[in-house]
Amino acid sequence: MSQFIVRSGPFTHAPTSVRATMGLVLVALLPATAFNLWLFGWPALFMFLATLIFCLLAEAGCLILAKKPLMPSLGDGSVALTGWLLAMSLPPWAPWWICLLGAIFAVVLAKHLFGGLGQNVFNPAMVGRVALLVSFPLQMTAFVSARPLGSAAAPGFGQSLGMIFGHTPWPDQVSAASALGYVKTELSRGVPVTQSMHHLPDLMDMALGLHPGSFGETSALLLLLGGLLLLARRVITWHIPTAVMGSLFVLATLFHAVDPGRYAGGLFHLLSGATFLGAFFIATDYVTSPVTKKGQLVYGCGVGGLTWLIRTFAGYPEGMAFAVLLMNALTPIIDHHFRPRAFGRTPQGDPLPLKDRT
Amino acid sequence: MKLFPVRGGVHPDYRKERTAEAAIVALPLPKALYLPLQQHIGAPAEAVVEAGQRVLKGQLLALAGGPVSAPVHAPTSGLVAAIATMTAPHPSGLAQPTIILEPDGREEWAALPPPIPDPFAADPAVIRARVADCGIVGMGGATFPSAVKLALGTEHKLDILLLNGAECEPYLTCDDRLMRERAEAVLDGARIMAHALGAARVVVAIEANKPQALEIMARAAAALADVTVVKVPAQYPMGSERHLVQAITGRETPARKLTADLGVVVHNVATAQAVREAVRFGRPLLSRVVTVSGGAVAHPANVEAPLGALVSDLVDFCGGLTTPPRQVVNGGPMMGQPLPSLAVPVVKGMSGILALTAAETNEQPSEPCIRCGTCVTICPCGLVPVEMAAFIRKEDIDGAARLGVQDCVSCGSCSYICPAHIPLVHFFNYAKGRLAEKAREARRTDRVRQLVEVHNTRLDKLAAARAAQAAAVEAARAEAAKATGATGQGGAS
Amino acid sequence: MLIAVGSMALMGGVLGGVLGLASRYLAVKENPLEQELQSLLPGANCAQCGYVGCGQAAAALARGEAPVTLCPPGGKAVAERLARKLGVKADLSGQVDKEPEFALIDEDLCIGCTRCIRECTADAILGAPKQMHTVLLDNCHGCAKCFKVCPTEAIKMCKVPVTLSEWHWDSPQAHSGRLH
Amino acid sequence: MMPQRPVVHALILGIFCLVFGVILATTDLFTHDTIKLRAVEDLQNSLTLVIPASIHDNNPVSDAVVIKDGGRDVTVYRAMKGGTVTGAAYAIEGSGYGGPITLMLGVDPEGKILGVRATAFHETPGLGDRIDAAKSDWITRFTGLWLGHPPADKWKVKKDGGVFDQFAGATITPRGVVAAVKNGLEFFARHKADILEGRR
Amino acid sequence: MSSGYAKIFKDGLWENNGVLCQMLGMCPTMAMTTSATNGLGMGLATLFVMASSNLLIASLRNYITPQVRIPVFILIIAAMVTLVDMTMNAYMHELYKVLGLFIPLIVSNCLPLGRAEVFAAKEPVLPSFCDGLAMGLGFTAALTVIGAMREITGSGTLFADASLLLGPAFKVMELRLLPPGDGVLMAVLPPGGFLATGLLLAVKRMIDIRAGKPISMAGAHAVT
Amino acid sequence: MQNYVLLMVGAALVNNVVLVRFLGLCSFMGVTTKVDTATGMGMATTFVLTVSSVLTWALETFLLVPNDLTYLRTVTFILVIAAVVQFTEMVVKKISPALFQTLGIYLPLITTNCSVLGIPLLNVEQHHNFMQSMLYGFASALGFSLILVVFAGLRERLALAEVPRLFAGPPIAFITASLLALAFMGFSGISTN
Ligand SMILES: Cc1cc2nc3c(=O)[nH]c(=O)nc-3n(C[C@H](O)[C@H](O)[C@H](O)COP(=O)(O)O)c2cc1C
Ligand SMILES: Cc1cc2nc3c(=O)[nH]c(=O)nc-3n(C[C@H](O)[C@H](O)[C@H](O)COP(=O)(O)O)c2cc1C
Ligand SMILES: Cc1cc2nc3c(=O)[nH]c(=O)nc-3n(C[C@H](O)[C@H](O)[C@H](O)COP(=O)(O)O)c2cc1C
Ligand SMILES: Cc1cc2nc3c(=O)[nH]c(=O)nc-3n(C[C@H](O)[C@H](O)[C@H](O)CO)c2cc1C
Ligand code: SF4
Ligand code: SF4
Ligand code: SF4
Ligand code: SF4
Ligand code: FES
Repeated sequence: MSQFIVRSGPFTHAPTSVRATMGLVLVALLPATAFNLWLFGWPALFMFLATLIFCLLAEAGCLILAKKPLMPSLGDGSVALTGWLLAMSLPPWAPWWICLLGAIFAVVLAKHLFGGLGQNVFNPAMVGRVALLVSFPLQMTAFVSARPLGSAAAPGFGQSLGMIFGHTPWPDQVSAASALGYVKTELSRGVPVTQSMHHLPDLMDMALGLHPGSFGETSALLLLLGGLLLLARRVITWHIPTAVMGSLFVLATLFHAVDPGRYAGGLFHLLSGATFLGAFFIATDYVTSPVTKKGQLVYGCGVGGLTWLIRTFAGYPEGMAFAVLLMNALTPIIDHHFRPRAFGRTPQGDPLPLKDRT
Repeated sequence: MKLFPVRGGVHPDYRKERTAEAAIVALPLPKALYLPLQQHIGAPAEAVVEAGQRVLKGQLLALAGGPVSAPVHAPTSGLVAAIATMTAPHPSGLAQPTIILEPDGREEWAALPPPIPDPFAADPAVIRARVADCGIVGMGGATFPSAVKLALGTEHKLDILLLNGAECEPYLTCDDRLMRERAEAVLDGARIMAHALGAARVVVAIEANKPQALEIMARAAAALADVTVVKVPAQYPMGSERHLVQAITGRETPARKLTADLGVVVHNVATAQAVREAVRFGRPLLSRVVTVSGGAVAHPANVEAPLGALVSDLVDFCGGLTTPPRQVVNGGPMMGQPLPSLAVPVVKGMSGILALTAAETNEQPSEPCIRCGTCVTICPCGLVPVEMAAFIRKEDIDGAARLGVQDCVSCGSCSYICPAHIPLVHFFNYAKGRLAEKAREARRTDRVRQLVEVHNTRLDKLAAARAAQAAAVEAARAEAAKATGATGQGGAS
Repeated sequence: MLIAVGSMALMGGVLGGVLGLASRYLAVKENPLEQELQSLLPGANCAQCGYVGCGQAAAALARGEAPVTLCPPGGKAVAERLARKLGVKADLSGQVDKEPEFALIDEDLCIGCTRCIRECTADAILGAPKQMHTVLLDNCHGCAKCFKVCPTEAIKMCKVPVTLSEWHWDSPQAHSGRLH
Repeated sequence: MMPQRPVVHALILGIFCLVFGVILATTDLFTHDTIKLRAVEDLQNSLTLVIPASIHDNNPVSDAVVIKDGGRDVTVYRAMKGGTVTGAAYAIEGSGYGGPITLMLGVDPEGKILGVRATAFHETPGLGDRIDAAKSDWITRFTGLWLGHPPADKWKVKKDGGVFDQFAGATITPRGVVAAVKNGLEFFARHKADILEGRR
Repeated sequence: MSSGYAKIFKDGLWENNGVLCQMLGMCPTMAMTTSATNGLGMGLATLFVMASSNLLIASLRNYITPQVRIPVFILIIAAMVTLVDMTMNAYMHELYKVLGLFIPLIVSNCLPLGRAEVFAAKEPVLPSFCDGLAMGLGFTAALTVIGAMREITGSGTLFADASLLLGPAFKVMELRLLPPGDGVLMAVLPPGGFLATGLLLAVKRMIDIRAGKPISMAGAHAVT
Repeated sequence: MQNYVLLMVGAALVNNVVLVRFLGLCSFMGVTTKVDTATGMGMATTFVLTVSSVLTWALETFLLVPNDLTYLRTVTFILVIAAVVQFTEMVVKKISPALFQTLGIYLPLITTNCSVLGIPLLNVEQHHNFMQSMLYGFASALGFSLILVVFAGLRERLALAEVPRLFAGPPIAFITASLLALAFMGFSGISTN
């Protein structure tokens, strides 16, 4: 009794915790992760584990330097989630040093220099990915076509270990461009979108995840499944995912209708790249997104719109990570402008006028 | 009746089933009663009895200390053992003046004011005076002197007396039981208050999780044309005055205005019953129904306890504690206040005594805010708890005030829901306290400045007067000297 | 060459003239202290002090709202100059807020000399010559002037007690509730 | 402070401007020609990189012709030995990742490349800047090629189905350079007669 | 008085360093530090301009009215910069080809103007000259260090092309620390400039804390 | 028309003055502790940059180029800009104290901001005509204002965060700017011509 009397109420609390929230997100990521582990084989597993472990180590190191207790922060699942999402946004066969640098960018630079959990203004996993992409464009765009575990083409355990941690070269002919990258390259040499589309997996394969891309982003359907779980458990609300995908889809469809040779269609944009991963798991990061629902809608539309803009016009084929970071930067301003209206006050904060009662 | 949506709010685990079926039982008279002089918002009452004096049940012990204050009466007959300072049933644990009464067990009534025969024909002022004399304060928790609130009708045109039977706090069932067991009395009291206020209608709002109360009250109201019983959704904090008014009328009380400005006055059901006792029988407020509950209490119950009984008396009456509680709370778990110990008395606003176990409080060390935004979504006042707390954490109280921390009703929803277990309400209470302190300080400085000015002008005047006097004396002396000089010589002494 | 020099000189002359004219006909009265302070500031107008440029910084200094150590480009030297100008010590960190106090007269010791009454600027002391004095708590602002003049040390300065209605929760970060 | 008349400020600023105007103008007087000369030297230096000294005995800068191509004027510096044109050099522009890339292209009278150098560009260090001869020998691999070798439809980077290496992780820069060089050769082919005969 | 000059230099190099404490002249600090050599070159050019403009301003300060003070100071600085630009172009052409790009930008660098206002406009000639020198040296040092940080991590070299700036004798300074193509490209791109400066500020603060100095947080108080 | 739009997008986003061109960084660091200040500074800079782009275009076209005085470019540009800004400040201060409080107080800060010289010089380098110069100045300033406000928002949040002592204040501001620049790299490669 002595410990808590120094606190004012309430004296009952909902059975929620940071750990439970993060745990649910991890569970929601499981289906897509498992599928892609199968799809991309042993090297992907090593890459995934390496990223996760490096992130945990980086967190531990920072906590020690900051003289903070290790366990609550390491155990609450937030850094595991950062590492997990970082791994999901890396090429499936990225070498260990990419994982290490990514962990440092994400956990040290983007999170702990700002003071740790909850204090950061940019999404750590996306900072990790973008810093890597900008620094190592070559390695970060080296995707592989699917070679399911157990299939003849899949690299073996030892070979995979060598590929991720040593200098074992990749098997021949595995390197492939992502759908967005392919369309962009073709466009840059004058091949219209309508034509390059024929060389891409069909939409069903795209939805299932049978196409080259980052480790965790390919399977739209399984990501959707995880997203629905989060929605059902109220970890996230519909606002951000809907706004992200809606704005992306609407913009892409409109422009596609105007000039199909120049602009890819709405469905293609939804199913390629990190649209589902981003909409459900990344743009929704609590820490770096607005806290109000209206703000979240604006933020989501911004992410979707910028993703389309960057994919369509800028130098990089994929724009989700940049869009998320750009909107992260706008989040304080959005929060400032979309504060809810206080009870009994006008949106400007003055008391409501008293209506004449008759 | 059409209801209007209310924004935000939470659905805590209500745990009302533990006492919902426990009929109100009276507490046997304890060995001593401890009656604090401050059981209400406003100035403390002033004792009018002395140690050693014998008093009768219902006799005035302390007089209201100002226009916003309430008197205290003897809940039973007995001897005033002492007037001493004693720990208040207040989180501060500060001591305050308390009248200690040793009952003699004779329950001898003092001469009570006469009943008002037909309250509905009486002048509202008469009813108000009676309510004031009987020491009735709001029993919904705010303990604001009810007579002051009944005077609202003099300046406002009122339509509705809204009888607050929401009882949205978990655990508490005292209002529920009161409505089920004394429905007629409650409604009678409410109609008296409506008359005093000049309000044409009485609307009784009861949360949907109290079906029996709803049914019984509706039945009791069936014969009364001016009373409507309304089922409001169980959504914490539906019982909050402004939110209830919004749910019933659809109108939002402007900030810094009263619901009376919308033509509605809200009173608690227990207040209504107390008003009836005062008006119909001249009985002052001597006891109240308290829900004694919580996982650590052996036999939770609804106890009608004389004011001044010790919390430990009630707990013992309910079988004592089975385990050491994590927290003993005065009121409900959401808005209640922690009690410094069990050795504090029951006061007029104490609706519940909860001895909660750790499992019930689910209190956990706080973690960093993850900006999940839930607190923003659920805040029924449309505030941004996460940001206000951030400002307060950096001791920027004015920043928090700009975000509207003073609009916070301390409902506790945000702290309840926060996954990081941040004591948000505590932050806001602290900030509100600091702001009030600053305002007091500013008023004080102003007053001192005025005093000093008065003092200085007085001194100046004094000095001027003295100078004038001196000058006059001087002049007189010169005059006199001249006169003596003119007459030749001689001493004017 | 001629064009170069000529056009430069012309530009200079015109611009200088315009500025000169402006400074004469558009002059706005300014607080002389502000101007002096501004002349002590670097004039880099970098806004790192949190004010919009040195002019605003000087105004804030003059109002007493800004510490003399406000200016990073100016460094220690400017802080010292400002401190000298404003007559304050540069290091103000040691200052602590005094808790409010009030005077309490011990009636047993009071000899009714009325010295305290003469000192009190707030008329907070009641009493007449050779009679006991008491302090009106509401009026006393704790200046301790009376305390200093009392010949019998009958006056004590006491902390204002917290009342129930004035008490408030301490910050949850303070971790020091009044209770245990 | 003494109130001053506007004319004082005018005079002060005017005099300062006058003085510094004189100083700068004088400096310009002394340095103007030298600076011009240095610019020419720079040009010559870049020309020697794309036209071997052994094939000419003239100063190509002074034997320049201006060719009208489309709406543009292109200055072509001609290398001559014994009065016959042995080579020509001119600036061409391509577009890279970081903006325009300026190149100097030297060809022999048959349209065979004598040398190419990038003279101004804003490509990313470590990626696109490998077109700089100081960073890699990529740009020197153009030497000896002509429009038919490789065939016109193979004047592309490998990624686009051509014969030229792209840089790892940077395709845009080489693509731009290859296209620019090809354009440069086509320009020569169009205006070969004019250039060789010195018509403008 | 020697201690006075010692203080001027100590201020310029560390205590009140233009980049690390005053946070002025940030533009060249970001733009010209993709390599240590660039930083050094920009620093040296700025050093020259600052010393000479401080000298001129301090000697002429009594003839300048407040109304035209800023235009005159700017004029002096701009003239010095143009002078340097033209002279170097004509007579030190090789060096100019390396530095030429940076030189006009010195005018817009706010550090020279800052020093002109804070020091040269108020102090005698010789100290002003020393202040320009010291601040310039501090600026050069900061730019070189930031340049080195970015160059090492970004391109894996240190003082690449230093011989072009300083002469063939300095070829020995040119180091290669990582195999070509192994750098973290971000370091030489815009984000790297901010990052390196931020880290350097933190390092300076760490050293100051170790030395027991109070830490100053520019502008921090205004936000609370 | 499309050209002008591209020019403006390029100046505001792709080649953002602060994050890519590295101009005006001292103001960027100085005035961004509060959103209100940043907004005011942004508006004032927009005014000055537009005006100075036009003025220097005139200076270049009618004085420097015809008389072969381009070596005086830097001197004359900065002189005119400085004087005009100072003059504007005096005028605003006199005629409208309200306007002075919202805009005027920022004017002295602008003279020491290198974007007011940098943008006109870029105008010359890119051979902009009158309309292009004006739009380029205007759009660059808009980009500057955008970044200023966004960054001020971020810094207001950082002021409430528990940043480690070693990084609190300027260091974390630079690191935040670094991540902002990283995010802006997403726009790189948008072709603006
Ligand atoms: C004239 C008048 C003034 C009132 N002023 C206050 C007040 O200053 N503070 C207060 O808490 N309640 C005041 N009340 C009581 C409120 O109407 C309300 O009953 C009380 O705030 C408790 O409501 P709550 O528990 O929903 O907050 C006042 C009532 C009246 C009639
Ligand atoms: C969050 C909140 C919840 C409340 N819940 C109740 C409630 O359930 N029942 C109730 O009678 N009063 C409740 N109150 C108090 C009412 O606002 C109001 O003060 C009371 O109904 C007035 O009646 P009284 O003056 O008779 O006490 C609540 C107040 C707040 C701020
Ligand atoms: C920071 C950065 C700088 C770049 N610089 C260049 C460059 O200088 N030259 C270039 O061709 N591509 C550059 N790129 C673009 C890509 O590296 C790459 O060229 C583009 O994605 C297409 O190449 P690919 O077909 O080899 O994937 C750069 C990309 C980034 C992230
Ligand atoms: C719904 C949800 C989404 C999240 N998304 C991310 C993410 O995209 N990147 C990340 O680093 N952390 C993410 N986290 C974890 C956590 O918020 C993150 O570690 C903090 O940003 C670190 O301060 C997420 C957490 C939740 C609950
Ligand atoms: S509910 Fe708690 S964790 Fe969520 S935003 Fe509010 S304070 Fe932060
Ligand atoms: S901020 Fe106040 S009103 Fe809002 S939920 Fe929290 S306690 Fe309730
Ligand atoms: S920090 Fe100093 S130089 Fe910068 S504006 Fe403020 S007072 Fe002026
Ligand atoms: S302390 Fe000051 S105000 Fe108080 S009684 Fe003494 S003299 Fe008067
Ligand atoms: S150096 Fe550019 S604004 Fe200071």
